[in-house]
Amino acid sequence: MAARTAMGSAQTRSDVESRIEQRKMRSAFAIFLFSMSVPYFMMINVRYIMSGGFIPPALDQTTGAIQTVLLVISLLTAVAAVRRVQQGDGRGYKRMTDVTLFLGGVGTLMQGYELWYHPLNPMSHYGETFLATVGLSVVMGLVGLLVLAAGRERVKRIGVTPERQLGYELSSWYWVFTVITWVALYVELYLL
Amino acid sequence: MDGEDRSKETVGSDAVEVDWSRRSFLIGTSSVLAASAIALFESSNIAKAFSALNGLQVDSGLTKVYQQDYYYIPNQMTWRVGTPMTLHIHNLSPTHFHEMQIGRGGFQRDPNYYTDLRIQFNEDFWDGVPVTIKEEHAVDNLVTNKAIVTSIPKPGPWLITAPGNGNFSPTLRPGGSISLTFTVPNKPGIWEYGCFVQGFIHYADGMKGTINILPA
Amino acid sequence: MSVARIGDAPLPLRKKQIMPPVIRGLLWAGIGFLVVNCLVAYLLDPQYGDPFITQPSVVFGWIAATAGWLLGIGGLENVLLPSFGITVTYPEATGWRRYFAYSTNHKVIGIQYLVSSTGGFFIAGLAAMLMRIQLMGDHMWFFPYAGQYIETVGIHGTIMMFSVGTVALVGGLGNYLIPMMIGSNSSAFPRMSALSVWLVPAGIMTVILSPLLGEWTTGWRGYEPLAQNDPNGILFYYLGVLALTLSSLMVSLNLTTTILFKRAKGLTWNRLPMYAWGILAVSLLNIIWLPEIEITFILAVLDRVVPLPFFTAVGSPITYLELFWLFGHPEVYIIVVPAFAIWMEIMPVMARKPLFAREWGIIGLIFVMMLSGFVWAHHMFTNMRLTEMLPFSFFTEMISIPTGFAYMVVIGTLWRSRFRMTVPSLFVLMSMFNFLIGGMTGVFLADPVINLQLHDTFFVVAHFHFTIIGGMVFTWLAAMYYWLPKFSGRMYNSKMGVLGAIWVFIGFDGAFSLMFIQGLRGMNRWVPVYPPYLQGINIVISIFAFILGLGFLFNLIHIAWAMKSGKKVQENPWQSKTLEWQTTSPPAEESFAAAPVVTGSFYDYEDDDESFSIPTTPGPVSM
Amino acid sequence: MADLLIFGVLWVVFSVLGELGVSAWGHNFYYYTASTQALDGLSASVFLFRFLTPIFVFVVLMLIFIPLRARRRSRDSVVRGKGARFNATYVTIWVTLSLAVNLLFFVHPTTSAAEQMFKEMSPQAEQHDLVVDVVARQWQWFFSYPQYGIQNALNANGNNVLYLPVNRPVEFVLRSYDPNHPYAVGLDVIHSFWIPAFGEKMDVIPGETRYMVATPTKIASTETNPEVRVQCAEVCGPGHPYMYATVHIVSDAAFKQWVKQQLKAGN
Repeated sequence: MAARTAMGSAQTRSDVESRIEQRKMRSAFAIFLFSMSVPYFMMINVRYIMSGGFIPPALDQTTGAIQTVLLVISLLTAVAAVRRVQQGDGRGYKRMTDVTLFLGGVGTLMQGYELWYHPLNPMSHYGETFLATVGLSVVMGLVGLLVLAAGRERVKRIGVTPERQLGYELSSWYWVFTVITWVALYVELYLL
Repeated sequence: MDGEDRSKETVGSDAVEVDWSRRSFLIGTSSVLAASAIALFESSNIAKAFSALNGLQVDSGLTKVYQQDYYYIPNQMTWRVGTPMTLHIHNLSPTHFHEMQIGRGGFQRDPNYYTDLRIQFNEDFWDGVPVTIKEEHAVDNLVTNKAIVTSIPKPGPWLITAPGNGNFSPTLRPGGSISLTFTVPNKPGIWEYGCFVQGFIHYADGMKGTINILPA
Repeated sequence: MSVARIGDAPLPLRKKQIMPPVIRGLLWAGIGFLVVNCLVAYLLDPQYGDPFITQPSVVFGWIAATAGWLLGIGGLENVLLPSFGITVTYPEATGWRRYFAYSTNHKVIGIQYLVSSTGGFFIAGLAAMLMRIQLMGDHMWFFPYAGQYIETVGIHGTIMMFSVGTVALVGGLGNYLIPMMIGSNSSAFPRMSALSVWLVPAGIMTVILSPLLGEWTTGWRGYEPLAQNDPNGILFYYLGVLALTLSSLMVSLNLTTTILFKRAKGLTWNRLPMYAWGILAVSLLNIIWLPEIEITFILAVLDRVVPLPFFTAVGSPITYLELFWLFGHPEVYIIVVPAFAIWMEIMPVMARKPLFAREWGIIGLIFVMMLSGFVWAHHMFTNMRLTEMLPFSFFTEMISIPTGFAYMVVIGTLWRSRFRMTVPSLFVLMSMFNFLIGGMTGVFLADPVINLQLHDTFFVVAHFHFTIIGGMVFTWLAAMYYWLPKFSGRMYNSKMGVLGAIWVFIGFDGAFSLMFIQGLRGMNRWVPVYPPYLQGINIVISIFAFILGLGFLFNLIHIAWAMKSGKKVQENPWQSKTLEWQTTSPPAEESFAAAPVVTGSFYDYEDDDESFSIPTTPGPVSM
Repeated sequence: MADLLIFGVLWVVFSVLGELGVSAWGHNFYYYTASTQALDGLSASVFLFRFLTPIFVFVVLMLIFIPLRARRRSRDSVVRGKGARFNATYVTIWVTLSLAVNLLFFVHPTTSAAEQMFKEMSPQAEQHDLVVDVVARQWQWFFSYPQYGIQNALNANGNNVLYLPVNRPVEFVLRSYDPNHPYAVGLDVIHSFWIPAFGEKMDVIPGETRYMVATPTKIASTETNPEVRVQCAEVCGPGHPYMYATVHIVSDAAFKQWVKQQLKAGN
């Protein structure tokens, strides 16, 4: 990324070149996400090793469902924010990201609530995997929120240019990744 | 994944000559390295120097001894003959049992094939000493040996008064504690205390301390 | 940095005195630790008896300290604030200072990694020397307590594995060389690696200071459920290794992207240098397995801090072993795969011959990488079900086939060549010899029935030291001598280099080949006391080990001396064709003034005579 | 061609020397064997040694011979090497041979010896075995003989001791818990039950029961040969080095005598 600025601004280069550059960055981001998905695979495995398919009746299904719905809506707004930024609409991006931040923040708070006031015995095999898995999701969610907040602040301060567009896009995509992994974890922890 | 590198762009118009002093760098880094080396290898000597600075502090009344894996806090104490004491022993280890024997006069040894393990002290400090158990929590067992023990809490099967079970030793489960009230008997001199549980390994791994008992 | 705008009168420079970044990082780390530790220990989670440090407080304190360290070293102005769109001018250091600060230059980062690794190597080596002193007696005599000895073993192994083995050839040489080898002036994410490099000293310091929290006795593996039983020092093991693996993970993300997307024009997959192939294979291993072990370690920390019963005696202790070795065996290939690649990089240059059967060498690297995920359970033959043994035994034996391809390629390259016996080539030959012994003894260990006797004895210790020191450290030395003119524009002293090589070889082979015998005679691992009949052989091993330690020190001093005041040499003293040699030595700030274009293979030496031609169109550099 | 010939001769000579060395020293690989299982492992090792010797000699000789033969002398005018960049015969032979050798190893010592071991551990084979319950705790071994009613075998000094009759298969039942504090599961860690002279070891896992079968073949004891000892092989805390017990392999009659003496002592 720094190399790009070193080579000069976007105006002096052809569109093709910048598109190739963007494709490179997207592929690198995909590798990053691939690496980041390993912990989730592991936690899903660990749950089946530890407690099989058991789901305790004490589990708070309602809170889980509500936070999942909130997060899925925030995923949609994050995708909408990407649309906006691709059209060069910085204000739209900021608005959409605000919604994402709010919904994502509430969803993550609810996860944190579940973590703190869990109805499960942490010494039980399901309880331990539940806590660790939700904890992983909360930490990743907090990172995602931080990245989103950074993108929002940045767009407020500097605005969107074709040069900077990718950073905004990727921060939103990272949130999309966080939500998708949570949905997978939700299905695995609450339903299967 | 944020994309941009702006700090460089603005530097050009706002040129600053960086200057961080070589001396502060060298002093800072080398003192950190020295501090870590000292922390690793000399911490016990420094602790000794500090306790020497404090001078001789004679314990009396409530004295707390914490047990950890595998050491005591404190690992040295000073008592005076005739002082009334309440020794509160607390096992802070989350996993391990610990005991506290006090004695001197060398060790009974384990005559095994190739190691030299110490089983317990030859001379038991508590021989003939009247001791009152004021409170107990999660005590695994208390071997009374030749001490004269009265217990305020209801004694359970953990109180082992039968002879032949070794020296006086309260063994605490993880998180357990016990308070022993007694008057320091007329046995002045240097005494040692130690933990000999789990095949005597705790003592072999440094779980020990000394008591200097001053004459009255 | 002094900048003058062209056409203007030079601006008066504002002088600004700032705190050295390293000092500021340390300060912020200390403040972060104190504040957060006290906050947790006294306010959020007070515990009986008011201990200053509790398990939760030290974990959160460590996180704050690491964050403070990274921000203080320059992360605040260069990464955190810019990502929020706040522009701050934080001047970039120049000269020697930039090695002690945040720098986005991949060559500076490479050197920073190498120095950290070397520091870790000698710290862990000192630990090994202390162990060998203790082992000269059959009872406790040097260390006061057995636990301290076992902890020293753990610190030695941990630092060697995670700050030297996985770092030196990947983070160090990889960061320095890979962008140059593929004709690029920078790596893909220079700011990420500018920060990741500072996680290495943080991780090393964490592991070294772990005794302050209490001795831990699990060896380099953090074995459960023993780790749950040990005093608190194990927390710093987990956290320190977390920092070190995180650093390696970032290096791998960076180098993979660099190799995939920043290659020069004309540098097709068919022409990609072997070392880049090696780094690619290693990076894929890192990208898959490092997150895996990091999560395992986080679960282990949660086991102690929350506590959860994942891996305790009432949980599932075997699951930890499975998860650890699932990473643990790829880890040893993370260490040696770049070494194989360096053999294949150095040998054709020294042999003046095309690399023999290049495709097979690449196939070997790739298959080693893939098979390494199927062999982990051979570390667990003593605790697994009988029926599960044979598949793992099968894959373990099969992995020697792709490993052998590296030998096939090098031997084929050497055959009927014009071989230059230089210090790097000597080290490579020694490395191949030692790794061969490591591999052959591995055949015995792959056999379950023999493994049940040899497992957890010094036979295993000797075996993996032959693969890791033999495979990786000897190759690291070869690489340091080979690329020394690149780093510094100077040459080592041949006689001293040969002396260093032979010195290390004698010390190493003497010490570790005797360990095979010792293990067969019943010396088990992690013991400071042992039956008296083993004392004689232990004393001999210790003497060889001291020779080895001094030998490494000798090589370090020689390399440092040669870098500073060795004889000056021309830019490409080996007449190598790979791209990193087509620049000035030492390279300029921007390695290539114009982007190079590759027009031929790097390993074609057969058509040349004395006048040697460069297969690239290097642009303005050579004009 | 001359190179190839010289190399071939050297290879044969050194391989033969190596094989002679294996014949002379190979039976000593385990140093001391006191069980059939150790002998099985030893014969597997010797087989591997026999096959690995020529391979080892081949590669080492290559690493020494080629650099010496191909070394560039200062008077050389030609700096380039002459060899090919690919030689199908060489690569084919190398790949085929390494595949063949590894498959052979997998079939012969690995699978065959493992099958043998599985057979010894099968329930049918164990019917007449002596059963020894082994309990590992931090940092001590306890042995009990349920068939004879011995709760905790001790010697005169009060140390745990293992007595075994010679030539009778023994089934060790391995568990890890603290018999003095059976309610304190937090103390359980992994140990590894190893008698070096028996040529095998088995981990002792908390919460699980593992088995190990051995048939002692020699009358020996820790005093006569220290390789006949129970040793913990998996690190288990600061007491790990001290976690061992003495072993006595005795005649049947002496074993019966010992059982009587233990029962009399109330162990």
